[in-house]
Order: sequence, then structure tokens, then C-alpha cells
Amino acid sequence: MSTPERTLRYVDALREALVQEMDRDPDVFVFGLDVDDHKGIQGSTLGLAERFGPERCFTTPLSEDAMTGVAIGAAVAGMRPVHVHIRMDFLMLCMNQLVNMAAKTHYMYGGAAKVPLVVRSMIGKSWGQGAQHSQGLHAMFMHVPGLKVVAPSNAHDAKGCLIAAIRDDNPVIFMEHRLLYPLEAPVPEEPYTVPLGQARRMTRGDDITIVGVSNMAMECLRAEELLRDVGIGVDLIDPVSLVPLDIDTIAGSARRTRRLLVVDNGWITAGAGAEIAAAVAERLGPEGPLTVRRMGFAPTTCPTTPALERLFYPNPATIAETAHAMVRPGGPAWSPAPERAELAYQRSFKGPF
Amino acid sequence: MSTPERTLRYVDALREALVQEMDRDPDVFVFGLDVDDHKGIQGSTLGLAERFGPERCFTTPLSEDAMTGVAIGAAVAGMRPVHVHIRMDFLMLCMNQLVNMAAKTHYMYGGAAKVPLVVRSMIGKSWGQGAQHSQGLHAMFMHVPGLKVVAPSNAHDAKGCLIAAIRDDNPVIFMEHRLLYPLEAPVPEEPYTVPLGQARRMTRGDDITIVGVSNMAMECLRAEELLRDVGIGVDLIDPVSLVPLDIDTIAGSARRTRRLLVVDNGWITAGAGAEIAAAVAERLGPEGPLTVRRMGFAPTTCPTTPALERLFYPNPATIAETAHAMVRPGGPAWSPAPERAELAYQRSFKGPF
Amino acid sequence: MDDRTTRDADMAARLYRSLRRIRRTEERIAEVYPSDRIKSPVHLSIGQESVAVGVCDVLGPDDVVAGTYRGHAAYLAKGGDLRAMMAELFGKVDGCARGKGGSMHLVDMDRNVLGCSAVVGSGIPVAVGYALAIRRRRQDRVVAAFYGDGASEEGCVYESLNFAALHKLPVLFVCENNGYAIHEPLSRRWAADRLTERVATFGIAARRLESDDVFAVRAAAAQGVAALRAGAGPVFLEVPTYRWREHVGPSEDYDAGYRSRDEAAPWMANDQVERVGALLPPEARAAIDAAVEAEIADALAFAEASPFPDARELHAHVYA
Amino acid sequence: MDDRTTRDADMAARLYRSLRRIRRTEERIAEVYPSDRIKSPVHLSIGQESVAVGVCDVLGPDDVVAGTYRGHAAYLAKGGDLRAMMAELFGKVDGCARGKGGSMHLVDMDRNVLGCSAVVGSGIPVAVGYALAIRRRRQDRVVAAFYGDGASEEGCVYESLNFAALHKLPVLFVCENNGYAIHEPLSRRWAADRLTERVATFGIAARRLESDDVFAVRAAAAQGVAALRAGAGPVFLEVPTYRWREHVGPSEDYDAGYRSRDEAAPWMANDQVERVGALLPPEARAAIDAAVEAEIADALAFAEASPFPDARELHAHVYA
Ligand SMILES: Cc1ncc(C[n+]2csc(CCOP(=O)(O)OP(=O)(O)O)c2C)c(N)n1
Ligand SMILES: Cc1ncc(C[n+]2csc(CCOP(=O)(O)OP(=O)(O)O)c2C)c(N)n1
Ligand SMILES: [Mg+2]
Ligand SMILES: [Mg+2]
Repeated sequence: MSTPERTLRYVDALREALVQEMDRDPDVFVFGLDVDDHKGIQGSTLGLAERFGPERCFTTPLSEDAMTGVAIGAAVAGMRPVHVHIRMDFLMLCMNQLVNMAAKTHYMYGGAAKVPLVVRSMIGKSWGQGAQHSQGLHAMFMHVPGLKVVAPSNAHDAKGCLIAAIRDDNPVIFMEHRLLYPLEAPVPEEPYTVPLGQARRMTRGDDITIVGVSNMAMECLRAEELLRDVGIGVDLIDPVSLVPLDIDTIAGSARRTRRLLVVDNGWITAGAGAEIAAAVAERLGPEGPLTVRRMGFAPTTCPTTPALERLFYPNPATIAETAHAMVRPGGPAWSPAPERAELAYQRSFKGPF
Repeated sequence: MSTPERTLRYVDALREALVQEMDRDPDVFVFGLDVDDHKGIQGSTLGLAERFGPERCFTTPLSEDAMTGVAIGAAVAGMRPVHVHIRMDFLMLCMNQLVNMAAKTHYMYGGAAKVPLVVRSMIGKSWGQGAQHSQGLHAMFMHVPGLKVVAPSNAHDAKGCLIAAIRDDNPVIFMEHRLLYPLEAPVPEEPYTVPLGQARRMTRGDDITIVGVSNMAMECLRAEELLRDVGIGVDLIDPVSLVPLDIDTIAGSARRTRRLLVVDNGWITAGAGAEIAAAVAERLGPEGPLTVRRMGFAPTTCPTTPALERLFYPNPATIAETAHAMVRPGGPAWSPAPERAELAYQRSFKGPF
Repeated sequence: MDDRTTRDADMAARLYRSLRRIRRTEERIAEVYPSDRIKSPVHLSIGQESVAVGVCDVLGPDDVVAGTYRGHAAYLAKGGDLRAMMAELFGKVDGCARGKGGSMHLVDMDRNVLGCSAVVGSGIPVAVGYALAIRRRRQDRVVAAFYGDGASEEGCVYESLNFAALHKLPVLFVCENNGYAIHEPLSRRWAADRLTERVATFGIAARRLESDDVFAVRAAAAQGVAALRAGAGPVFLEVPTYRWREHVGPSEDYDAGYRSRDEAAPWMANDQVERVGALLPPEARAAIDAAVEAEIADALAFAEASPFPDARELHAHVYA
Repeated sequence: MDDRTTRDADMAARLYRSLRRIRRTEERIAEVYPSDRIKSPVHLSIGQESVAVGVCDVLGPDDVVAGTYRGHAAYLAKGGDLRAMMAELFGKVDGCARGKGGSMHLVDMDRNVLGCSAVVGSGIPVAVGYALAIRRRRQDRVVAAFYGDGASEEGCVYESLNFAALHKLPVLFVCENNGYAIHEPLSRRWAADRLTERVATFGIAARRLESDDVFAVRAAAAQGVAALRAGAGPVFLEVPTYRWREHVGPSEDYDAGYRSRDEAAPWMANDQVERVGALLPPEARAAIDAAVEAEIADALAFAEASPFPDARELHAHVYA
């Protein structure tokens, strides 16, 4: 008889991971703009300052660039900083420290120093976040050796990956999504790690492999339901971490289905989807026909008006339509009924974990 | 009877483009660290300050971030700045202005403003440039809608693309390569543009399509010679501009050869090669077997010691070997004779332009 | 009435109209906001209007302002189109950015309102670059660049000050010091409250005002702009002011714990809209009020009536 | 000799040894350089040694230094291993960074030499972060962070000053003002020559020295470090100094046009290596000189003999 599992929201899972790691290791600290105010990064850092004191949870001046250097220096000295940004867009201010310093320190000093740093940042979406508050820029970090990149799509992985990231001896870019924060999933109470570099199969199917990154894993899950209605079986994979990337699992699935759709939470050009599609094509292309497609942000800046914002993002219906066209290329065009698509939208992920 | 063509070094072609555009349009100006000193960015800006005065060619404080904003502001006001960086690595200091401002201005203001800006930067290589002076980070810019990215591989295109970039009404990331600077090619004296978004076929062949980016186009040209020795015909394509990307020409070639090797002057993961390989796989994958491979920087930080730096970069021999293995996958392994590879290394590109 | 008195009365009426127009516009936005027709984050400047109003009153049509995501005041004070602003907030195609920018990215190039940015501090170097172009072209124009106390901490703002001073650019830097960046007070962000002194070390004429009294702001700005027009190089003003509403959104937040209503009380007691309004003859004031209400009502109606952008607009304006 | 005289004599000998060691090491590097065995750009500090030497003389083994791409002097003055440095320049596996860093990325964690960076200014916030860790752990250690006048213009350096002062971190900021960033003089980069005054506005004890006299540098550093150990918050020193050789590479460049040998003459006349050497008894000086030459010869031989890293090293150390 199994006890009913505890469920937690994504945001609370993040906070629990921080609390448990700060409890475990006095070298862990959390800082960044507004981590200690009454909103606490939408709740994900709430109470840390009270519990651990202002030396271990503190805000900073608006100086993202230097603060990243400060985090690196503290990490080189042996501490384990978690540097928090309320939007991923703001990482553009610290690219020099992230790309030229954090990513390179261990290598360019021949192993003499290391940088156990976690950079948390949230992708914004909806209610007109607009051009500068909505970007998913993970591809830039995937590009640079020395950085790890994690993008958990559910509460369970949020906690496990954050703990893994904090314990990792390398700089880890930890990517969250605003729309995931309220979603619940079963989350064990004790500390645990979700290994970086191991993809998660969310559903099994034989017709098409779909890879969904970050929040898009949830959108794909809803698309899978719509596709199931019309008899299309989806092998749905959440990569969980993008660097290291579990390309074996993805390619293994695509070898079986010969169809790969990557749905990213970012732009397509030279993005995570390009990497996954190219890597799979390198492995499987010579064996025979392979149908590959990428979806992601429209190739535009993100507009604020809902009339256009709606079109900027993939959604369950457009994902299902694209997958359908890949599986039944000659057949008649198909769209899920709007009410049905709406319903599918309610679905959340309960495992397997 | 055709007159003998004038040849020019890449570096002088750049300088000629600047002189001619500054002559043509008083709104064009050139600024950036050290553009006005006696070295003049390895000669590419030499004499501009003398000729056009310190208002139109001037150095700046070490403030890459704000200077990029200054360039954007001047561009919004209708001028046409050329902002110069001696290393592409330093663009990491201005990512916020490039990604969050320059790329987005036209869109997020609904077309009310535009940013006719050119950002020149040089990729370093050899003599131990090391971790922070050697990066080719074009993939990051390809990723962001609103930016154009150009990477001419020869003197002719250097001049024509720079003029095109200056006349373009959008922010253009103009990527040069230190090792290309001394290479000569026929360069017309009068001003001309090389259109952004049109790839150049460097050699014709039926066995494999090779795409070489920036300096790698030259390395591929040498590899082509080695491959010709063993009867392998290469369709060698220089994309010239990465955004817009002439994927039609590349895919058209690969449709014929069914083999695509992309050799980039940067890292592979989520890089330009990933984009090209993925885009080609999307188009051609369903038609039948397709052999795709990417080469680029080793997935490491760039080491200074020549013993390792040598292994960090693709070279004519490793490119030829990879292509050979793609064309004759079952056959015996092959490497070009070292002396032959050495000789091929002397080759430069004389057209077709 | 002698000339001077007339001028003063005109000025008071002008300033009042501008203050009142901004205040009422934002109050109306706050009222509409809960209806979710404004689908974009709004950062109200209620309480801080006098800074933008005082400064913009001494600018001519050819002069330029650069505002921030908290940009309604600067936009309106500089003469930005109210209908286009309201339509922008509603995400409509007649918005000043065709609905693509929202409240944080107001722009009106015809009125020389440079586009606003939502990345704190990022508009400052752009404003300086605009001033560089002005100077290169020998134009008799100045740029007023507004930013917050928080923005003053960003590296690019220091860099901008140095460059502007080095090239003697016609920029009036206006730091609206409202004591907070979101909910974090100065004490958690500034090592020392000596910003103006610091700016002066760039060789910039720098002055810290004692209050946000609109006449004081105007006088300081007038002096600064005169210096700019004389080619003396940039000028800096630090103006203490206070944000009455929450950082983002339509409400008050004195119960949130990070500040008290007591702290706000003296600022409210010194409400510039009321102060300047009280200087006017009641009927003049009433006429202005009525005109302002009518203009806002018209702008709201305009925004409501304007269509959303067509789907094809998504792909327009990526490249010029 | 009384105690004080002995102490002074010891100090002179110590400073001389350190100055001479750096000078001669770099001169030897310059001699070897044309042979192309050193395959990485070198930025010599010849002429500027006294800054690093004076500062590091008051640091203990547990104290930390952060240098730049022009980092030989700081590395050596702090006690960094000379053999490992030379092997690093030669790209050998026994180099302090296993040949992966070269001259611009010296490091010696055992001697608390933080890794040097080639992106100007980028090491400063890292040094501040290291000091944050020191303070959090209640350690009695200080960090000396060296940077150039050019670096002082980078936004992240201002940001670092503010943060260090806000948290009262034990950092001695040392600005080596050699008047040039590559070939560009201060006048083309600084709006005003008031850096020290500016730094002071962060509430940082800031002082500008009149020369790079090694005893003066040492005394100022000693005073600063004492303040740091007392928890008084960061200290800043601006030290005027002069680079005798070209920006990068082994040669002189007085014929390049951007500066004259006349400008250099007073600095050379005040050569600190000579000055301090002249204070020593000739035989003591000769003994130091001989020891220094022997050490350098040994280090060069060591570097020559050390193997290049094996091909597998390419992929080592990407991740820890
Ligand atoms: C670079 C950057 N960092 C953080 C944020 C989040 N943020 C938005 S407004 C703000 C506070 C800015 O304070 P201040 O400059 O004083 O302006 P105010 O809001 O008080 O008008 C912050 C931190 C941002 N938008 N951009
Ligand atoms: C961020 C950055 N911009 C530009 C460069 C190129 N560069 C290398 S050294 C240097 C000058 C630095 O001057 P300063 O800080 O005064 O140090 P100095 O060389 O005089 O010791 C410049 C511009 C760089 N390495 N990093
Ligand atoms: Mg504020
Ligand atoms: Mg210098």
C-alpha cells in the first residue's frame, strides 16, 4: 500500500530545495535583486532571509554584471552561491562574466579553480511581458563549453535539479518558467537530486518523437492528449537538462519513430531545437528517411498585445497540428476542436518520475 | 580583353570600404577602442582619423556596454555608426545593448525607430590568443531576431559586405577573422555591395556539400584540393551571411549530393552548423538517407599552448578526412599526406565572385 | 497684471495642466486596470509627476526626452500623443508602438520621445548617443534623460556619464530618486548617499535638489538647459521624489511591510498637483480639469475602438 | 645597528629582491620572445614593478591578490612559483595553468594568486566576491585587486566599488595609473582626472599617491591593509606609474608616435629597481642579483625541459 504522495507547486519545490540545501551546507547562499523582499521572487525565496539571516539571503544593487563576478569569486573561494534573476533577459547584462569568466575559469587555469555557481532565472510569459521580459535564451548558454544548462518542467524536477545544480562543481544556468510556478506535482519531502543529463520520457508512443523544452514540455503533454484522440502515439521526451544533453534517449526514440519534432521555449534559429535536430540527423540520417521539424518562438521580437502574443508561442493545438502533418503527410489537414484543445490545456504532469 | 584585376588584402578591402562609405555619406562614422591609434585595428582603420577628423573616427573609454548604447542612439538619430571591437569576445560586454536594445528597437517601437548600426569584430586565432581572445560567437547573434550576421571569408566580400552592412537599416554583426586579414583577392576599386543573404559557391562537385563559415571557408577550400586528389568532388559553399541565410542554395546542393558537412568557426553545440544541418534535415530528411556532419571548435575552452590549440581547430586535413569518411563510409580510412596538406594550405580564393 | 505676473500665471496654468493630465491619466489607468483590458504591466508615476513636468516645461519641440518603463509622465509631459499611448496600453494597432510595446515601451518620434526601455539603465547610453548625433550635426537641441536611483547603480550609467562629459554632449541627466528600487530602499543598495557628488567628479555640473517642487525642478532644469545650449557639457540633477503606488500595478502597497504610509504622508501633503492647482483661479482650474477629463475620456474611447493588430503584424518590423 | 635600522635594511633587501626578480624575469622573457618559444601574448610590467612589490610586501601568505593580463609582477611579488610561470609561458604542462592559460592567465592558488583575466576589468568583481567569502567566513584575510586606469572605465568596476563598500569587504583596490590604455592617453578617455575623488564618494578610503616610489606604495598599502583588518571597509589607492615597453610584446615603442621617450625619461631616472638597489651594500646587492639570475635560469631550463601537454589534456578541465 503506497502512502498518498505529497504534491507541491513548482515555486514551493524550488523554495524547499533552497531551504534544504542551505540547511545542509553553510556555504550555500542565495542572492540577487529582490530575493529578500515580501514577494520573494514570486515566493521561491520567501522566508529565506528570515530563516538564514541577511548574510545568506540578500538583495544587491542593480549591478548584474559585477554581481555575477562576485558570485564567481565567492564560488572560487569555496562557497556555493545561488544568484537569482527575475527574468532571463537580464542575463544579457552579465554575459561577460558568465561566458568569459564562469565558463572558462576551470579550464583556463588548468583545473586550479572551480566555480560551483547556480544562476537561477525565470522566463516571463503572458500579460504583455513584451520584448525584454520574455526571452528564453538558453541556447546561448548551451553554446559555451563549461556551462551546464537545466530547464525543469515540473515541480519534482525543479526541486531535484536545483539540489543537483547546487551540489554541482560547475556553473549551472538554471532556467525556470513563470507559467510553471503554480503547477503541482508529487515531490518527496526529503532532499534528492535529479541527475543532470538524463531525459525523462513523459509518454510512450510509436508514431512520433516529440521533445519539449521547459514549459513547452507541458504544452506538448497537452498536445499528446489531442493526438491520442486521433490515434497518434507520441513518445514525449523532456530533456530536463540541455547541457549535458541526453541525446541518446532522444535519438533512440527517433530511431524507432523516424519522426522528430522539437518544441522549444525560445527562438528556433541556432537554438536548442537546432542542436537536437542536427544531432539526431547526424546519427540517424544515413539510415533512411527521417522527418524533422522544429517549433519555438516566432522569428520576431515578442509583442505585448495579446492579439500577437498569442501567435508568438507554440500551443497545444499548433503542436498537435504540426505533429499530425508529420505523421500523416499526405492526409487531409486536421485541427483539434477548440473546446477539446481548451480542455487539454488543464492537464498537468503526475509522473513517471 | 579584360584588364588585369586589382587584388587587395582583406584588411585593406575593409579600410577601402570604410573610406568610400565615409566619403559618400557624412552620417557614417567609425568608433571603438583604438580605431585611431597607429595600429588602426591591424590596419583596417588606419588613416581614417587623419582623413575624416576626430569627429568621424575616434576611440572611446573602455566602456563597451555604454558605447554600444551610444551607437544605437546615434543610429536612431539617423547616423550610421560603425562600432569596432578588436575581439569578438568583447561583445559579451555589450550583449544587453545588442540583444535587448539594438535587435528589438525597430519592432518594439512598432517601426517608429530603426538602428542602422554595424558592429565590426575580429575573431582571434593562433599565437596563444587563449580562452578570452579567440571566440567566434556568431551563433548567439544568429539566434536573436532583428540582428543580421555577416562573415565574409575573402577580401572581395569583405569590402562588398561591409558596404552593404553600412547601408543596411538594421544592426549588422560583422564578423572578421584575424587570419584572413593578409589574404588577397581581386577587389574592384569602385564601391559595390555584396548582397546579404546570398551564398557563394566556391567549387562545384557532386559527392559532398561542404559549408565553411568565415575563415573555415578557406580551410575547406584547401580540403577540397586534397579531396580532389582522391577523386572526391566537393560542392563548397560559403554562406557569406548567416542572417539572412541562403538556405536554399545550401539545401539545393545537399539535395543533389545527399551529404552535408558544415565546418564552423565556432563551437558546434547550438551553433551555426546546428542551424544549417537542422534546416537542411527538415527539408531533405523525408526524401531519403542524408548524411550530415558538423565540425567546429573542440567542445572545450580554447587553450593557449600550441600543443593543444592545434587540436582545437578543424584544419584542411581533418576536414578532408571527415568528408572522405562521409563519402566512402565503408572504405579504408584515409589521411592526406602531410606535405600535400601543407601545400594545400597555401591556396587562396580568386573567385568566382 | 504686469508681464512677469502674466508669465508666471501662464506657467502655473501650463504646469498644472501637465501635472493634472498625467495624474488623472494614470488614475484612470488604475481604474481600468482590474478589468484586464490593459494587458501589459504598468508602472505608475503618481506622486512623481513634477519631475518630468518641471523638466519638460523648459524643453522645446525639437528637444528630446528619454524615459523608462515608468514612462507615462515623461511621455505626456513632452507632448506625447495621449490617444496613441492609451491605445498602446490596450494593445491596439493605433498605439504609439502599434500595440507591440505596451506601457513599458512608449515612443513618439514626432514629439521627440525616444523609445522607453524596460531593462533598467539601458536607455541612458542610447540617449547619450542621440546627443552625440545632435552635437555632430551642430543642432541646437538637448536631450533630457530620466532614470531612477536604482538605474544609477548600473555600470552602463557610469560609463555614459563619463562619455557624455568627455564629449561635452548636450544631455540633462535627471535622476528621479524615489528611494526605492522595487521594494529595496537605498540603504541596501548604496554604499553612500553621495551620488551627486560622484557625478560631479566627471566634470559634470551636478546638483541635488531638496524636493520635487515643480517650480524648483523647472528652475534647475532651465538653468541646466541654458548651460547645455551654451555647449558647457552635460548637466545632472538628482531630484528626491516619492512613488505613491506599488512598483508595478495599479494599487497602493503600504501594508506590504517595506514602507509605511507615514513615510509617504509628507510627500502627499506636498502633492504638486494640488499645490500648483491652488495657485490658479478656481474657474481656470476647473476649465483645465474638465479639458483633461475630456481628453482622457476621448483617449480611452479611442483605445477601445481601435482594432487589435492583424495577425500579419506579428512578422512586420523585425527588420527595417 | 639598532632594531629599526635592521628592519629597514631587511625591508630594502626584500623589496630589492622582489623588484629585481620581476624586472630580470621580464627582461629575460623579452630576450627569449623573438625565438617564438613563448607562444602567447605577453604584457610586460617593466617600469611598474614597484606597485605590486610595495603592496604585496605587506600581505601575508593567506592574503590574496588578483592581477590582470599584465600580471607577472603581481604573481611574482605575491610569491607565485617562477618555474610554473615560465613553463606556462612556454605552453608546457608544468605551467601554473598546465599550459592552457599562458601569460595572461597566471594563477597560483597555493600562494593565493587568483587567476588573471584578459578581459579588462573582469577580474575586479571576482576579487570582490572572494572578499565576500572571506568576510562571511570571518577570516582574517584581505584581497588586493590590481587594475589599470583603463579598467577603471568599465561599468563593472564602478559596480564592484559600490558593492564592496556596501558590504565593507576587505579589498584593497589598487589602480595602476600608467596614463595609457594600449596607446590611448587618459585625455581621450577620462572626462576628468578625478578618479580617487570619485571612488571616495562610495565611502571608500581613497588616496592618490604622488609617485610609484616603492616605499611610499608600501606605506600606503600597510596603512590600508591595517584598516581592512580592522574591518573598516575597502580601501583604494591610485598609483601613478609608467610602462616602459610596448603595450603587448617585448620591445620599446617610443618611435610609434603616441608618446615620446622624453615623457618616459623622468620615470626611468626614478627607476625603483636602481633606487632601492643603491640602498644596499654592494656585496648584498650582488648576492641578490646572482640568486635572481640563477633562479631565472633554472626556471627557463625547467620550462624548456617540461613537456607539452598530452593531446588528451585538450578535453580535461572543461567541467570540474
Ligand atoms: C537590468 C534590470 N534589472 C532588474 C530589473 C527589474 N526591475 C525593474 S524596475 C527595478 C527597479 C528600478 O529602480 P529605479 O531605477 O529606482 O526606478 P523606479 O522603479 O524607482 O522608478 C528593477 C530592479 C530590470 N527591469 N532591469
Ligand atoms: C573588455 C576589454 N576591452 C578591450 C580590451 C583590449 N585591451 C587590452 S588591454 C587594454 C588597455 C587596458 O588599459 P589599462 O587598464 O590602463 O591597463 P594597462 O594595459 O595600461 O596596464 C585594452 C583596451 C580587453 N582586453 N578587454
Ligand atoms: Mg527608484
Ligand atoms: Mg593603463
